[in-house]
Amino acid sequence: MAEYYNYLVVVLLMVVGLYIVMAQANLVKKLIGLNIFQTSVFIFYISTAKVTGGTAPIVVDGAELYSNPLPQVLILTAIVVGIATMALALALVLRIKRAYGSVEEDVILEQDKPC
Amino acid sequence: MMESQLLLIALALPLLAVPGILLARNSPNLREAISLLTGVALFIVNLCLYFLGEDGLGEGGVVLVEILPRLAISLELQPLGLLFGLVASALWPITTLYAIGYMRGHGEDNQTRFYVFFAVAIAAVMGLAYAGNLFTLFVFYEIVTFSTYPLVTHAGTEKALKGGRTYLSLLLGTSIVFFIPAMIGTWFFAGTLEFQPGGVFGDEVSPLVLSVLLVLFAFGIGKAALMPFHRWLPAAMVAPTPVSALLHAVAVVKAGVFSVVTVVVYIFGIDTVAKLPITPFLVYLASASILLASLVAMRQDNFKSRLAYSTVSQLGYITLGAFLASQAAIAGSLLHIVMHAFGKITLFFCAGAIYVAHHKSQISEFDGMGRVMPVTFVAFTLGALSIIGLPPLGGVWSKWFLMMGALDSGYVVVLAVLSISSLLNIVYLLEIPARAFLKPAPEGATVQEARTPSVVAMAITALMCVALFVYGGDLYDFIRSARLT
Amino acid sequence: MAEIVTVLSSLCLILGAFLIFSGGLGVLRFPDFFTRMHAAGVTETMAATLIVLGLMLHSGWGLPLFKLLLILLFVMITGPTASHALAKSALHGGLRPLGDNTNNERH
Amino acid sequence: MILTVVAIALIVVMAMAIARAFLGPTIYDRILAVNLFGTKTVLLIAVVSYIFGRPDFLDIALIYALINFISVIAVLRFFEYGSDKVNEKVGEDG
Amino acid sequence: MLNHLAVLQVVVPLLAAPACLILERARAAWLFTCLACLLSLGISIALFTQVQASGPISYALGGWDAPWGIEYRIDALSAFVLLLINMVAAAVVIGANSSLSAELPEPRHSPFYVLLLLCLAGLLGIVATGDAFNVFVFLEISSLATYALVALGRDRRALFAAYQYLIVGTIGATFFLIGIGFLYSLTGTLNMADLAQRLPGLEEKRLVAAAFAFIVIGIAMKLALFPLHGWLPDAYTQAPSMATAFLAASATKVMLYLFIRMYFDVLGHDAVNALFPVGTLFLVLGSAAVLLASLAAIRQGNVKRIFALSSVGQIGYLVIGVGLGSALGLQAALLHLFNHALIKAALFIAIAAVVCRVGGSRLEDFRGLGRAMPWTMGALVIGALSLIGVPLTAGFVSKWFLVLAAMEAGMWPLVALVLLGSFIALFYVWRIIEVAYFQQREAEAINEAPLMLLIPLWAMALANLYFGIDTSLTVGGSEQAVNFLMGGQQ
Amino acid sequence: MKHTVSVFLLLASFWLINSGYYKPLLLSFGLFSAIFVLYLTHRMDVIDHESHPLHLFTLKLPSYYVWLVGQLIVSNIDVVKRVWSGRNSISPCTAWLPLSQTSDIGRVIYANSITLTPGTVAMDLEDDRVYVHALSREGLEDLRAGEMDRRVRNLER
Ligand code: NA
Ligand code: NA
Repeated sequence: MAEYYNYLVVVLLMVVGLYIVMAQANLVKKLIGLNIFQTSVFIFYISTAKVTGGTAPIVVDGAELYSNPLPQVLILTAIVVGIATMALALALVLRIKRAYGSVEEDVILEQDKPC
Repeated sequence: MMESQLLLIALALPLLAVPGILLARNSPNLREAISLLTGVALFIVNLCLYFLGEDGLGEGGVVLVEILPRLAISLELQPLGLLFGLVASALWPITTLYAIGYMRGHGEDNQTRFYVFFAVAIAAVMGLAYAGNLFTLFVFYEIVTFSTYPLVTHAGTEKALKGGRTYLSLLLGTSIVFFIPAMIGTWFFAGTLEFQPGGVFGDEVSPLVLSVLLVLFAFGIGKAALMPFHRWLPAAMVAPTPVSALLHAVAVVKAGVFSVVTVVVYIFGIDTVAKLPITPFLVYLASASILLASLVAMRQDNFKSRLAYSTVSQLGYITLGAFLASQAAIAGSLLHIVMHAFGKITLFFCAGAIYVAHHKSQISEFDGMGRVMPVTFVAFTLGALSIIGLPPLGGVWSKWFLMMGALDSGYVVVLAVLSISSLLNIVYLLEIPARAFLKPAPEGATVQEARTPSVVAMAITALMCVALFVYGGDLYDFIRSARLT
Repeated sequence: MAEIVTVLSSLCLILGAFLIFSGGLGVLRFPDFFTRMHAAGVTETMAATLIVLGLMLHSGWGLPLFKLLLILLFVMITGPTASHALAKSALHGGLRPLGDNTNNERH
Repeated sequence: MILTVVAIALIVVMAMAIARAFLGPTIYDRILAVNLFGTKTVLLIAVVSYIFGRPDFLDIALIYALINFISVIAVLRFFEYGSDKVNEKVGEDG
Repeated sequence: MLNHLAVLQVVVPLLAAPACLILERARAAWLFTCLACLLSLGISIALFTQVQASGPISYALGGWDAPWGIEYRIDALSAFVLLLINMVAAAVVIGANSSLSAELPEPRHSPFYVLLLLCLAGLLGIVATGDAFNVFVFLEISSLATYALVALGRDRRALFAAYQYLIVGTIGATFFLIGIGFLYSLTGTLNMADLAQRLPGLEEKRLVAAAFAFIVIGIAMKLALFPLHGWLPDAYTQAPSMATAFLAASATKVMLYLFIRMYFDVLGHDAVNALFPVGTLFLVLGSAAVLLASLAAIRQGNVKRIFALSSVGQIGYLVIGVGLGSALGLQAALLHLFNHALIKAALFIAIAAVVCRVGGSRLEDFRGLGRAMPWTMGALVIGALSLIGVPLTAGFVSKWFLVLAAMEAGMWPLVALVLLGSFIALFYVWRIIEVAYFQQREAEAINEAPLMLLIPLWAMALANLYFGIDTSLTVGGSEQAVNFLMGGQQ
Repeated sequence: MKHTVSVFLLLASFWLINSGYYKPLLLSFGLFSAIFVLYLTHRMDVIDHESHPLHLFTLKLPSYYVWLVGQLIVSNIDVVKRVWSGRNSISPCTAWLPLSQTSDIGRVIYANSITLTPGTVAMDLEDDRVYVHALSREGLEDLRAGEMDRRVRNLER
């Protein structure tokens, strides 16, 4: 069971993240949940990339065995994508706050209810 | 190769009239002249097809466009199509003539739109009549629906709109939900949609599948107004009379029943239908349609809605003939297409004339009108007798052969149905001339017929009913000569 | 000579670990925010220095030595600044330190 | 071996910081805890890089120290002016 | 130059986007974007003919051969979709200037074009690339551009619509990432062609099933497949009209392409169905989409929302086609993918024209437009008829194949459902036509839409008719794609 | 000009320590970035005696640092003792202490030195006084004695 603990962490974070996205009415907290959810996927990729006995995949003389660099590189891109999404989302939240005066989903929906 | 040219001309002619009508929209006489001339020319083209086609029946197909491999829009000369084409092309000019009197008398606005869509509808009817395969028939069947919708909602009032909504939802609805699966089912089980006397299905296709497809076709061809999908016909009463004439006699319903007969003859094959387990139920359905519609017609006080339900009933005759699936029955139903066309159009012309001349639309108001509009009511009587099926009017032939067909196929009960419905016809049709001639005329009433073009049109069609009695035999021989099996 | 260095390094590290732990304990046990700050201060100053020193001795001459120095320098400069900012913000936020007998007239 | 002990000590203290973050009655206790957690992470990364024998990880430790310091200052600035005032500031030049 | 076409297809719009940023003036940005889109269209035509002539094109990005480097594979399926996307993009961009001048303030035109180009680059990238992770990256590029496009809408509700779309879209894309992560951990490769070869050999089945589940759900969210369609109506209603026209006609289509690529090509639909009756699931969800979305569309008061919900319904048809799992079913799906793009492009550009003149897309805004804007409404009617599936329109061809495929699978209730869908479509379409042609307009006189909008509008309307009559390109193209996809398996 | 040179040297050393690769290409990158940062800082007009108090780098500074480290050790031990001993080991108190530095940099060094040594924190700073919180009264009194204040003041001169 010991060597599966990383998957437990991944699943835990994934579920926590999704729960926050669904349960939270505050738009910023939803984004925090989304970020946690994304992080869980990153951890999955990187933890599966680990080669027992392999060191970090940066070439250093004196080291023979490295962990698999590919997933780690992929996740670099995924992190960049995640940040871009988060930046756009926060920009939207800022404009929503200015337009509706609140970042609570129910308050926003209330204001848009067709009269 | 003459046929293919003629077929193309038959299709193109009415379409060519459309720009003509549009250009002449602010000089009504020229505009109506174009319609009339094109109508007459079209009739001549159909006549040429009739004489020329004596031997060439079945060849000379012309492919307009190929949508998918083995699925094309193509025209072909078939005896059934020719018959329908002749009737439609004959009645178009007559109806136009009548429309001139009616439209001007009644002061209808945007008449150009009426003549334009009328021409498009006729073109679609030509395409349908001379369709080379089921797909082409379906395409023009849909175009008839779309081109007649603006006519039904001509008045543009909320009532017209509501009528149009029922009209479209039922016609388009039945075609989408029943006709398309039937057609695609045929393509799936038979591999082709080309018309073949004796049917396209191989022996391996199970009767159950064929029965289902036949039922789908029966309900899918909504224009045949088989109950319970007949509601669109009375709903279309909102349209002005020339449109009702077009609907009931010239194009729409005729397209419906013609398609039913064509499907029975060229898709299933008469013998196949005769043996199908479902056929008896369809026969009883048609019979029910005949009787129920007649009963409802009797209770209608509004003249046009009575005629509408009468049409539903008469269409029942034709579909009944098709489902009886015997040579005589089919011949009978084809004959009835012709008889009913001329008979019913006369009745509608009279209805329109009475409405335009005296703004009377309820039958109870017709007491003593016979003296006021003698020609109209004489014509009406002739038309009514033809529909009832009494000599010396043409209608007798089609009733007669339908009864013979019923006997051949062993449906004795159908005989009863036909005779009862004839009695019912007498009740709800002859009531009108009875009121007009026997009841005392309103005092101070002078003879005041509708406008001459309308009266002339009425007279022609009434006389045609009589002529059809005389030439009924030749027409029957022509139909029997066509290879139907 | 090499043994002395490793002994010294281990000593520094152990001492650093102990200081870190005591600082942490202080942050948990002390009664109010301001007192806890002092406990935290321990971990950021003495303890950090000892651990970094230990690591320096452990790693010996070379580039990492300077990197460790840089880290230590940065922590030592930003530590107090952060604490000052935190304390000031707490005051502005209306937090009253225990034993605040100066009727502190904030203008 | 010693390095592992130090690492464990660091982790324990970080756990204490998280405890304080949960307990800490006031916001400022929580910020103190987070800042404490951050500075200890810097040390942890430094120690771990030597456990794995990869001194080039020290760059990560330095960067983490930078980020941690700036985040604490940013959070304090937010509380310093109160949440609505910040938006007004943003509102003006937004 | 010619052999670099595959990567140029993506690079051209990708580079054009930042370049367009420099051009502040709306007109200059518009002309530049038109040029970029036409160039991109040219490339897709060249690619299509090249694939027709000499089979699939493989292009190793940066010279790194597959499976290590990123390989761009343009096969019959991709070429078909690339052509469609570029056609739609060209039509939308040509009409964009006049539509935007009525909807967006001048300074927002240039960003609109930048986002459109980025979205186009993303979508083309998804179709062109042969590398699973590269698909994820392009998926996010196109999605981010789409969220921003939706947020450009005038009404404040556009902001919230964009936000919700972002949340759902990001979760979808991340699910997709998890899915390909599982596949990578199993096979050690991310190249889709390579994956297709390695997966069948594995005895480990559960992880493949889990991977596919994540991929399907992820794409379903992006595809707005019922019940995960919540975000689409708001996003399409609030976005600028031309953005909706582009998205409705391309974004969901590319997502379906991805769906097909994964289900048929990479994982092999037999293999997946052996693990889990996925086909039935698609049929059920597709049917639910067709019925419920179309019914919901009838009650809407805003025409954009009507056709947005109609899109959700039509996506149901696409998924039904895929769910049948037969060659005919797949071909029906591909055909409808193409035809539905044309339908929705025509409809939404028509709405853009109406919004351009009347200022709103509520049902009341359409009153009397039959007479006031005859050309716009004419095109809308053609699009509507094609949506219902009237013969001689592109929609009919898709219905023909879909019903035939359902019959071939012996699923008669499905046949009824497919046709019931278009019957329901008849109702919500006719509501609009009745308002436009039978109700009078009391408000001020409206003149016809500007010419630059009518040209692309009628190009799409006529395309609906052309591909309803001459089906050689669509049926031929889809047949080739199906043989490629199905051929590989049997 | 002095300050610019000191900034450049600081940046260069920072680059060299962190880089570890001394190939010509990389070194040129380093040079370029240092120059670019110099340009930026000049534009921001922050290079002056305040950001780079070179005038302090006299002999007195090391001796102050040595003393400060001593203080650091003492105060650390004091706080640790209080942490481990019983309940009432601490007597938190606050006070405004006078400060005698003349220049801002002097005041900052003094305040930072107070905060650096655990047990005392400079919570607020004004021209002539600093508000200090101390863990214990003794700590406060030690500070009040002014030893640190005196040492920082003569650093300034
Ligand atoms: Na102190
Ligand atoms: Na301190």
